[in-house]
Amino acid sequence: MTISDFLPAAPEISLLCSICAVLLIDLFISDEKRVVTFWLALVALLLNIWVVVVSAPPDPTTIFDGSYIYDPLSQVLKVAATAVVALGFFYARDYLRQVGMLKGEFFVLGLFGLLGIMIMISAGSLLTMYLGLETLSLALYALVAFDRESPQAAESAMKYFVLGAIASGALLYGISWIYGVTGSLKFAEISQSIAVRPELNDVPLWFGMAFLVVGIAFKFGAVPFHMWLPDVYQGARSPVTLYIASAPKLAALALILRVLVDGLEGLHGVWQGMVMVIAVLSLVIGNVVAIAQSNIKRMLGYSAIAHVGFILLAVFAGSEAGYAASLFYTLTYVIMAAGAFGMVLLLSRQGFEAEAIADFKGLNARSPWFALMMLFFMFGMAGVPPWVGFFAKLNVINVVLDAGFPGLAILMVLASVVGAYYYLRVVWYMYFERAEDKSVFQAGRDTRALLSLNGLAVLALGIAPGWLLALCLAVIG
Amino acid sequence: MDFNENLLSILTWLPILGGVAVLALGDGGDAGTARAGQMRVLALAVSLLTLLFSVVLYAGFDGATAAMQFVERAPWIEALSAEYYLGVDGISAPLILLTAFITPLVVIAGWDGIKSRPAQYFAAFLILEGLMIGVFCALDALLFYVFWEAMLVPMFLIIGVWGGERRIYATLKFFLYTFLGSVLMLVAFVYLYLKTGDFDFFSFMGVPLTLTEQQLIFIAFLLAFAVKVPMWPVHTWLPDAHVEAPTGGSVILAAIMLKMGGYGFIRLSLPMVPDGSQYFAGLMIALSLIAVAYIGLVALMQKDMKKLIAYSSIAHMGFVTLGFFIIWYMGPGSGPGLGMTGGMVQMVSHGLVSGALFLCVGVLYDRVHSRQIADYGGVANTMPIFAAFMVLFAMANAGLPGTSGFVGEFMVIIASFKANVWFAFVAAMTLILGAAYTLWMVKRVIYGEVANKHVADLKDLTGREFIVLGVLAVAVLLVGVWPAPLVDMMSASVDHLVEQLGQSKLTAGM
Amino acid sequence: MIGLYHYLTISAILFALAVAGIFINRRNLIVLLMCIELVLLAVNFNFVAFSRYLGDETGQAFVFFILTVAAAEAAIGLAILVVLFRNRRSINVQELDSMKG
Amino acid sequence: MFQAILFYTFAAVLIGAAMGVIFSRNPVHAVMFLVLAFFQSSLLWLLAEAEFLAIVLILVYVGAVMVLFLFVVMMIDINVERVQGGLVRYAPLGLVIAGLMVVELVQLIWARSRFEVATGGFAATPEGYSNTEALGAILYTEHVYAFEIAAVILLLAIVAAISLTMRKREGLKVQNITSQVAARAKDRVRVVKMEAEKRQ
Amino acid sequence: MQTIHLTIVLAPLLAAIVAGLFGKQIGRAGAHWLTILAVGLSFVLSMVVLKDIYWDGGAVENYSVYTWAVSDGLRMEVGFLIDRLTALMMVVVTFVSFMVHIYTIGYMHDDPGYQRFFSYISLFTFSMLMLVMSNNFLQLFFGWEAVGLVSYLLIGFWFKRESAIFANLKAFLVNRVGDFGFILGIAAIVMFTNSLDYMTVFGAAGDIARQDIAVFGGSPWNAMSVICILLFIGAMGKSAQAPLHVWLPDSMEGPTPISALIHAATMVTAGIFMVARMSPLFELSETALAVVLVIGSITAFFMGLLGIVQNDIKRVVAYSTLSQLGYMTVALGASAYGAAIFHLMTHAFFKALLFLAAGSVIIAMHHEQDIRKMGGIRKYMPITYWTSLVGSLALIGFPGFAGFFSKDALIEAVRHSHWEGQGAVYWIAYLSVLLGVFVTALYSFRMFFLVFHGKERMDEHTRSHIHETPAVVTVPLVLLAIPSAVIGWFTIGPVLFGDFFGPSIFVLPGHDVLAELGAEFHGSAQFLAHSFTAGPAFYLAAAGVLVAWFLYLKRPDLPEAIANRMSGLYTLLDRKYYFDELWINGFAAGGRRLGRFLWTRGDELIIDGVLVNGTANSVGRLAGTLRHLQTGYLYHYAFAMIIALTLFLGWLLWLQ
Repeated sequence: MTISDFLPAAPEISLLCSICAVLLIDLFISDEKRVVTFWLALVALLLNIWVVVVSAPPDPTTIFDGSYIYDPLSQVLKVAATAVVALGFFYARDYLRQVGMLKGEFFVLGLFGLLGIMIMISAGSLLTMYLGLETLSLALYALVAFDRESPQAAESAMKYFVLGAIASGALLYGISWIYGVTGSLKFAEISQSIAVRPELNDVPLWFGMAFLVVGIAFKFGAVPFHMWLPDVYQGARSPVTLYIASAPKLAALALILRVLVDGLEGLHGVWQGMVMVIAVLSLVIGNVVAIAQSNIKRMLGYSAIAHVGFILLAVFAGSEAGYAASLFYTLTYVIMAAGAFGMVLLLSRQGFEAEAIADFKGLNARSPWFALMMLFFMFGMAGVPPWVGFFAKLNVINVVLDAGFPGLAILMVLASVVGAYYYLRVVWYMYFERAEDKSVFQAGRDTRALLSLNGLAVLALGIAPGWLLALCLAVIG
Repeated sequence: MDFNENLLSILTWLPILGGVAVLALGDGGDAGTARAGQMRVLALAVSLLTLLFSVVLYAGFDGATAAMQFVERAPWIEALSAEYYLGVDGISAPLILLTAFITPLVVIAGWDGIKSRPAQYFAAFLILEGLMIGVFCALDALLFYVFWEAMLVPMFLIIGVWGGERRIYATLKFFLYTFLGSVLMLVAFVYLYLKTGDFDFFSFMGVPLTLTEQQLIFIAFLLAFAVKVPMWPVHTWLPDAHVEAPTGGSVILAAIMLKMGGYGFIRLSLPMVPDGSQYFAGLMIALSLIAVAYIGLVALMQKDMKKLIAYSSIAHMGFVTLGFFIIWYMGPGSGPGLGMTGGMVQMVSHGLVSGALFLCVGVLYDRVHSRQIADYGGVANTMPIFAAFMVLFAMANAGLPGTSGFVGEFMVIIASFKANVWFAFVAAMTLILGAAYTLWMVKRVIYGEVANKHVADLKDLTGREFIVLGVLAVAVLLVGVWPAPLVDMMSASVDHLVEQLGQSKLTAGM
Repeated sequence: MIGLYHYLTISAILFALAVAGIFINRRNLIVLLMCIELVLLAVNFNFVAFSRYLGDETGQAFVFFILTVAAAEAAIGLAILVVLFRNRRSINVQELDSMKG
Repeated sequence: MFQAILFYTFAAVLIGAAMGVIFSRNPVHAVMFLVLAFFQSSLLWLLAEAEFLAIVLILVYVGAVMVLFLFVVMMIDINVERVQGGLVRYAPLGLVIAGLMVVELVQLIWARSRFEVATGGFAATPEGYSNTEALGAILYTEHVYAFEIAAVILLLAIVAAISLTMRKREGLKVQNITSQVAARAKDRVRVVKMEAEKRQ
Repeated sequence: MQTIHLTIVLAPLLAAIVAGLFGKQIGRAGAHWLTILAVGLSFVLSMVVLKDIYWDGGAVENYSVYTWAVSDGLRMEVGFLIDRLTALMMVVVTFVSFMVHIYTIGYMHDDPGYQRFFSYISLFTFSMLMLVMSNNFLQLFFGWEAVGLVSYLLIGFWFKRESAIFANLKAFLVNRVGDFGFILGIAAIVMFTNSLDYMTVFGAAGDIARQDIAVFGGSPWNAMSVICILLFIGAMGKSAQAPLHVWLPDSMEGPTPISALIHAATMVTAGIFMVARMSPLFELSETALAVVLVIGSITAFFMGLLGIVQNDIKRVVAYSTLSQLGYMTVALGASAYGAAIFHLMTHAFFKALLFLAAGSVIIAMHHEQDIRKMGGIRKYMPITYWTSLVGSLALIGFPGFAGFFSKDALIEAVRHSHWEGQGAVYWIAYLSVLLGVFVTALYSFRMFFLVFHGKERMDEHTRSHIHETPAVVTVPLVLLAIPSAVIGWFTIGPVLFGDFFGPSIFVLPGHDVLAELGAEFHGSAQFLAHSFTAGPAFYLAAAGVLVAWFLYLKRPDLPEAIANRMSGLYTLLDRKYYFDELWINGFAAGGRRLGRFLWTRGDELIIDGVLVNGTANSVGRLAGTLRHLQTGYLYHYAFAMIIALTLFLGWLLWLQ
């Protein structure tokens, strides 16, 4: 083993180094200059993207005895995750400064979370997957509780922690059974032994798989393992919610693709049923309950549950096109979610959290441009063309129909009609109601530009979704 | 210059880009600023330019062929084999002309009636125009769907931002209703896509399908188009939307958006699932006739002018669907194209007439701020010119020969008699009901003694209003007196369609 | 003889007891954290048993990592608990319902 | 046979201790039960010849983690009386579910899984086998990546725990060395010249 | 010739457009000069056409002006068919219209809507000409509806008057009921012939008559009967046949020249004209002819009766018009199309005269229309008096006057129309027309006496101002009185018995009563003499006049006594057989009630309330319910997870 053997893992290695650097430098920065930490973190992220791109070997490879996988999928997911984390940091910066919470820990924990995400994305064995998951989860628990003065934050962190620990417990229990039955933790070997020894496709393995599905569903926030999600979205400070709502979804996608597809593809017929039940419940409960919400973070939380339903249905279809559809959906959803929470952050300031949907009232009068951007995000999420959310849903409908489930396709579209209502409500508040709040935004010019870019991307990707779709198909295939 | 290569793209994107430009340049918040004035002019210029290009389209249009003209084709989403595929034939071209014709009028009509955020208002209409033209041009199902749905957004905002008291209820109802209708169409599209491998309309038309498939696809299409038309019993969004929408919104809604449903039937339902259409033709005819009779009666009782016209629109659109679906009840060689032509002419005519009527109501509303019939009376005393226009359009709405309103109704009634005496019997009731509700409204609004102070204070039409109504009046009369140019545009395509419908698509062995 | 199945059974019982403990306990958050430790213990039993059954040390290595992570998890969990207690002066599970619906 | 007796004894105590954790009203007792459960587990693992882990469990886990628990329990002064109740009402349902899960798992283990179980329990370890050595061997080779990640997790835990709990307490008196050293006389002493008071 | 035709049609149209759009610019005088010149031109050219086709033996012209539209084999054209029937109608229409134009100058002198009025009547002339000159059903329908529109506009000319705008709405809607049948008739024709062209359709008439059409399930009806009855429903609306007559009396709300032009002389005769034009079709359906006959006779007799109890001068004339239209219809039903057209022509003159005379009285009485408030104005208005007398005599068919020839010929035709299988229908028709003569004389002279003779019942102020109307009023009266008096004498021979219409009217040999009569016809004088012996008509008319004289001049107290004695009958007549109640309270109110029901129950309650908002609300309620699953309690969250896990495991273990 030489150092060049580690090259595919260069992103993780370099990111860890960056984290340590940020952690150390942050110690010597006074509170007034804390924004330097932000820039450092940003540099770390940009560096990470660069490393991900340049360190990529020409072909898919595995290192560390198969614990680490490099493939095009991982590259795409890593770039995307890093980019949205950067986006989140950017949106968070002005908010944190205004509320006096601009601390190094936020960025450090965020970077740790990203590291966990990247580990999960490249995980080649259940062990690495678990450790990556824990890295991410622990960072998230801490981030949720990041505002130490907030009882709500602490409460939601506690809920998240306890339920998350149960989910990891279930996941581990499942891993143990899969290990016991197949004798291995590596996806490639698991898949291999199921193929070679068909008699393994039996209840013990199914049980292991069922526990794994619970863990995955929890991470995604799919019904009925979703209960933490609205509370955490609401309880955490908005930058943290943004963080939770975006990049970890990519990790969850990696989790499901690596575990259920790379590892347990042979059990497709079995997990399909479970995934379907979870997906359908998510779709229905998420969309319906979101209607009753008045807190926008909570509403977006339920909406996230509904979107997860779509993602899971794409996976459920079980074809390559289906996995590509889930990848496309997740990527685009993450962009939109980041933007939507970015808007929440933009509206908030010292002493005022723009958490109620009603806080968006009359935004068009205050800032037509950002009202338009929010409109993009909302219609995008609602799946109205020409915004990209439509194509994401279209792909899912496509693969589900192709798999021979017209009933599910119809359920999906009906659910999106129900869902359209609450997105429309935001638009209606922005455009049709009179403004109660007339204050000007305090976010920096760069943040605003980025947010605008984010909104325009949602539109542009919708007008020309072809390349992204092709990319998704390519990296899955 | 020769634009024919990209004419349809120009027609589609010019207004959209114009709208974006207007939106981007902004208005400084209200109608009073110089910037707002410039935006108005810009919006008008863009819409007139679009009209100009539509004239180019008309000039270059070849009515003798049923083939698609001005075709543009480029790859769009290769992974889904979706294409940027535009083209027009005799079915879509008149509707494009109608759209391009109505929009400048709407812009003029909203000239200074819109006090808040005029730039956004005009931008919304321009974008809407482009999207609507896009719907009529698109020959790729996915592209069609994108335009189809995207259209809802500006209309949602138009009603919601510039609408009346209950605008939020109305606009949400409008959006969700139509959204619900169209998503199932999307499922049908995807289903057909999986069968054919691309989203080309012509592939959809060519693919063999079993009867069950056709029935299900028909139902999916039906929901989309029936809501849009709207057909009874999914019509209730329309009166609400119309009542609350600002004048321009009502005009566009009635004049063009409703036509989308009819267009959908004729472009998609009939040729793609002919056997399914045949299976459901009886139902469709029944619903159309209910629209004529039931809605006609309901319209009679309306107290709100816009609501009355809205209901009248539903009844008139009943003729469109009736004209399309009686074909299955007509014997061979009995000229089935007549009903279809009638339905299509009715679409164009209704676009002109209902648009004009909504503009008339808008003229009154701008002055008195009421749409209630009871708040008026004797308007002819103070606004004689307006009254003349209103009576003219009312007569057109009642289907008086010599106006455009007659042409389609006449053809459809004639054709439906061939199909079944009773179809024609119920359809012809519109002669009575249409006249009853329209003229009763005219009687209560236009005629009589000056009813109150508001009416006494009315000022007659301004020059701008006069131009708008005058242009429409000319169009209404022109189509009524000489519909041949319009009918000739359609005839080749209609013949082709009728021929297409004669061939079952059922797979062999079924 | 005592073998794989017995260990698996103990693990199963522990797992079930632990999860039962989590949702029937509505008093003290710390007990919930302890229940989680029990869950992990149950998992460890499985790994040890399978590892021995398979004659493969990977399972035991996994247990090693689980113990590490569990320690980290406990640290963070307890830290959150402390934050919560400072904010609310209570760690009663039944009082954690400020967000719902 | 002797092994079986030991196994069942330890197992029984283990289960009992676990129930104690769940049902005891006083959190301190619960911690103690948990410690007991770990001890029993350790013994059971020893029976299964997983010596290294058995030792680690006691040394690291009981020694560090459980003490941490105890510490927190003691630190947070909880009124035991106030947090009682509610247990009885939901316990039956909870136990039914838990029972169902046990039934499922036990049926899986005993009836549906098809492990080739030697009647003599676990296969005997080869001659000269060192559990610790074997573990060490794979830990630093095959699982080196995981090992590194575990290290990261510990670092993360440190950062997180500190950031969550460390705070500057108001009124806490600490020396600020830098400022003490940097102090200048003119900052501290002000020489004022006062006018003499006029006579009344 | 085609240029002439176009000029005839377009001159009034252009005048109407100019007067309508630029009324302000051209001023009052400009408006009336322009329109009068245009209509005068049309009149002169119509005479040229008539001369050409009758005296100079010009050919029948049938050509298309432009193609309106073509769809799937159905050609829809706009074109002219100029034959003798058309030419005669053109002359009548343009002449009466011309007179009315002139008369209007005086009648509308002070009206602020002067230009508008001229525009309307010119437009009417155009529409009516389009109707009569049409060579196809499409254009026929266009003219049909266009005259209806102008009628609507003119009845409601004084749009401030509630009664006027009610009347015009009513007129339009009742006409629409007729049009409903009419358009179905056209549709039926297209169904069988796939053509709208008269000649094509007439050529295919024999084929149609042999076909059946299934209207009610299994019982097929003869196609031609269905077509003709449907077309006749249209005629009933336009020509105000019972029960679609209700609009005509109310239409008197319009200015009097309109009553003369539209509601007496021209538009209302469109139905008669149409049936005559369609004679090749009607001839082939005896069922249809019987229907025509019965409807006509009912109208002729019963509407006349109503004239007796009316007190509004114009309404009396209006009911008289109804009755006379009934006569014409009866003639149609008896296949005596020529007689119908002949009566139409004479009626146009004398009824226009009567209306204009009534208008003259009204002007003089300062727009008082109640004949009970008139009387003895003979001495103030000699010209009006004498012309009225001519008109009345013509109306009652006093021997020698125009009406005599046409009505007597008509009655004779009915009497001879006793062909096979008509039984009761024949007798109903014949008795109606005979008794109608008496009734006509009674109401005509009742009015005449009440207005011009007897006590002066107007108030002092009015009386002091009564004087003869100006020349623009009286000149048309005189000009109309001349033909009213004499035109019958000259024209009965050629028009009725001289094969004037030639091929434009088709009569089956077995139905040709006029030919039968023609065999006995030896000049007008002989016809005149013959009337005293041929039937009771003359004596009935004389009796009518006498009774009127007795009741209203000799014993003016009697009518009231009779009314009191026979109050039931009187009320029935006074309320016009309750037809208004039937239409307004029955159909119109019923329609509105049904509309309200469908709206509030169907649309608002069921569709919107239950289905649309109901669904939305249920989703909302569901959301409200489901959100309570999210209790906020950690243990419930965990519980959900564990239960789901357990269920999955159970499913895998036991069900998979």
